[in-house]
Amino acid sequence: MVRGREDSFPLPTRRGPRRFRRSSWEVMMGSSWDVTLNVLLLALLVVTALLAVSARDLLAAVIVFAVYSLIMALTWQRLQAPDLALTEAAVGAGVTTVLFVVTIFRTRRREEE
Amino acid sequence: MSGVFRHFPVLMITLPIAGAALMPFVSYLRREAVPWVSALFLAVSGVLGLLLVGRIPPDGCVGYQLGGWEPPFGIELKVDFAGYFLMMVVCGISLLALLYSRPYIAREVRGGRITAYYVLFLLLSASMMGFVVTGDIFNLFVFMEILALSSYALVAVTGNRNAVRAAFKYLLMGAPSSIMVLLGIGFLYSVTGTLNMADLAARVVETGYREVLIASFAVLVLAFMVKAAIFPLHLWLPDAHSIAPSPMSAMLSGLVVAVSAFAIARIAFSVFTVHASGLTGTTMDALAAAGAAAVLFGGIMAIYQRDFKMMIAYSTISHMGYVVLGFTALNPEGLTGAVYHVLDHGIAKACLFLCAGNFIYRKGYRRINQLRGAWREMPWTCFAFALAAWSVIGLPPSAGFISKWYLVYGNVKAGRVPYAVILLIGAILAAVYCFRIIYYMFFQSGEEGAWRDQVMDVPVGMLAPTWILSLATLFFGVFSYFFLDSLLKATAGLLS
Amino acid sequence: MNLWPNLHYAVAMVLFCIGLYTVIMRRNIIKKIIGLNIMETSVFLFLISIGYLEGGAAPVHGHGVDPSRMVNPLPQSLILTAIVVAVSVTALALSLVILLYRQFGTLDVSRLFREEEEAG
Amino acid sequence: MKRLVSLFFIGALALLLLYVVSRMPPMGDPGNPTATRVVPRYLERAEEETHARNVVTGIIINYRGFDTLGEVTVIYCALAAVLAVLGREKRGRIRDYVELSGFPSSVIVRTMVALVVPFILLFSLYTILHGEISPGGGFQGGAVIGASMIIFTTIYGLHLSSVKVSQGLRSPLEGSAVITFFLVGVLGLFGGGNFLTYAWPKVSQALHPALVTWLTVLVEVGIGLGGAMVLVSILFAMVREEGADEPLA
Repeated sequence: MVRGREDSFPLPTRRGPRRFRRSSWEVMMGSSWDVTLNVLLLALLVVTALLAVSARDLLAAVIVFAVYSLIMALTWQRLQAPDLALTEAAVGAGVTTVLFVVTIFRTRRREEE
Repeated sequence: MSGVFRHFPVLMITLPIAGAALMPFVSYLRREAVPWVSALFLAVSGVLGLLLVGRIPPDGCVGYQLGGWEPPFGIELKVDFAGYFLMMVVCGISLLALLYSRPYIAREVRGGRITAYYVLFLLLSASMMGFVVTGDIFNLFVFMEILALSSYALVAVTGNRNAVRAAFKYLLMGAPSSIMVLLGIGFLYSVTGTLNMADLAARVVETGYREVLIASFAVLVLAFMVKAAIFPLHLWLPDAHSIAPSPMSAMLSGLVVAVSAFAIARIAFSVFTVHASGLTGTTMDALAAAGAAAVLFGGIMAIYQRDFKMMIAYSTISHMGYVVLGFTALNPEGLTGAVYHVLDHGIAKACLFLCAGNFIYRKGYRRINQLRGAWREMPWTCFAFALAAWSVIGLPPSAGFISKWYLVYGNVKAGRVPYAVILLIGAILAAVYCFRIIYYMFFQSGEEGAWRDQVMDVPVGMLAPTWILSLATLFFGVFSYFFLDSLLKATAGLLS
Repeated sequence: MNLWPNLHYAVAMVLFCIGLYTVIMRRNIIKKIIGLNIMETSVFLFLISIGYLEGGAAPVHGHGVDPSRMVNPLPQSLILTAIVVAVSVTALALSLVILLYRQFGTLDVSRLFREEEEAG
Repeated sequence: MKRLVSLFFIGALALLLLYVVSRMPPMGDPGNPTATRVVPRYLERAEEETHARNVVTGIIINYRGFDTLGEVTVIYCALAAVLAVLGREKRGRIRDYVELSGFPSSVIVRTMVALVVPFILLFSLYTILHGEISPGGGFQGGAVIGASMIIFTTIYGLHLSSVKVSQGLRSPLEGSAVITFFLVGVLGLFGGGNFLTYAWPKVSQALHPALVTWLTVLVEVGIGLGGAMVLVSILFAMVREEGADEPLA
């Protein structure tokens, strides 16, 4: 296996900036499909965060938070961080959520007035 | 530093951690041995540290590459004289507080949790030692988190409802500030591409991105201000420090906040350096103003307290203001004063809290009024209290005098006369709240039956750590010239 | 102020502020801890985005990818540590919540601290 | 009113942060400081220096191993903290405790969980052992084990799962991550290098790849086991029945 710098790939992009200031689309990602997906994921993140924060039913808030964690894991996968996506899916959406749920069962489910 | 000695700093940090991991086994074999084995691990750390005396050059530092990777790639410990000095302070005070815990904690903490108490105690001391010598900014964050987690839990360890509430308040302020530290590290990393402090210091001046660097410094300082309880962000401190079990209060008040204040200095001088004063200037000015406000606010609030642990806690807020005013003067004298103040504040505050613990242990008293005439029954504790209070006020020949002298001198030299005046006012406030207690203890007679006529002080196991600390305030005052030369050289190195 | 190229950073900052708002303003303590977690993950997102390389691949050798086209592995390893820290803090915070509820019977911050003033 | 003031402050903070972010180097640009400093060495030489194809694992275990020692200490510390606050579930008295699964689980769910959990465990084992080659590693795998045990507990209740993963099994293993790491670190000293050196200078060069690989795997297994056990113990401490061990007032 050759791991030289100039092999096989047409765009090593070591000297980058020129390529970068071209257009907004390309600044984000390669193709418009990728951009749409990224923007969608980021928008979903903000939406789920707001929902998790504003729900008055704590259990609902926690479940929405688990969804938020999963979307976060997806976003990280798209940022080429598979280790973290795996960890976040197990820890953020799994362990943390269960700890929250256990706490809610031990305390109360609704917010007080 | 050559040969086997170069490994000692890392062993000093990791031995207590390994000890903490072994503690469940010790507890399983023999529960009574847990305090002694914990003390043994800390003592071994301390001995390793003592063997390093004279091997750390005052001007410069000893780097230790973990895993053998050269600095920007691996993690490096940078043991300079100031860091080594603080490490020894942490180790010494922790050991004394740990020994003090054995009789004290059995009363407040229920059986099965005593092992957890010692595990957390060891982790707390180890993390502080790592915190002051690490040369990598992310490693600083990791140690800060161990420190934070163990302190939250140790505040709550008694399970008393006020304690749990105080711990939760502490966590609610501490955890966001930890996240802010990470955010600051993120900003810093994004424009420099490195995490090693020495490498960062070089990169910060040459890379552009002014706004990002300013934001990074501001965020880091703000976050550590919460940890160090500098005035407007001190809200968690009085509750947490007064409600925690007394040996823990001694650790939290004497070391944890002081070490966090030192971290601000580390970031200002080892990461951003004086060459980047264009970036750090405004933040440092704001920090100095907050420190001055803290000196006055803490002092005044301490005068109004009725609970003596609360009073000592407010006094800590005031003294963190001293430390901040010291290193924001940006000269070796001020910085030396700050480092020396961390030492003498740590010793004196730990001693005061242990004395408070003695009163609580023997009589269950927490109110200042109840101390009238304490002298008759508990003379040893009262004397230790008076000696430590002497240092808190900053009267010669105590260590407090030396550090305050340098703090005032540094501020005058930097042309900050108003701040120097505030430091002196802070000393007067300290005199007011300390002499009140001393007056009550020695020159008043309390209510009928509050104190017995015969001497019945606490057991030697508790009295000895208290007295060692109170004598240490004198020792570090009288023999300060041993340390000051090296410290001045070390701080001048940091500031050049 | 062109945020488009740094959209990930911007979203991370927005999430950070949402979390901070929750921690400071919501009175329910479980909500506060959810806010804390949102703050944490937002900073993680920020750091991972810093390490991103346009068109880069995951930093795993052996798939014939050129090292210069891999994303930055350093923030990823930092965040892995930070995730562990985050779950530790959450676990401790939730244990404190359980104990607080057992002792005070409320999850509302204003009630917790009102009682404190009464106790003096 | 107070609400408005804080909203104003947080809004101002958000604008400030957004401004700072807009002044940062563009994301994904190969000319960024982050892409040109320190990292190229990791990417180009990690495989030969750490013998891990997954560079993230190489950095975690090897280049920045001390951080990871801190990481396992943090999670051990979290366990000690939770136990200091809540106390451990009582051994032998577990039968007295009320089942806390709360929601009645149907036969379908129970069967599914019984079927799926072994496979999750297998997957986590793969994640731990394969961490140096593919994405994954000690803590990731440990977290997956922890998560699977947690699923099992929520469906089958505390009693059964505390029989499967008994306290006698967990408590010696909780500190295993810290102890393994410390021992590997000290072995580095005896091998003639610094703390946490894997490629011992005293051992001949030819043996280094095998040595480093095995030490890495050892550390990974330690982290995985320790992490998993700590997570399970934390969960058990939190779900245990209250009142059994009231704290002193």
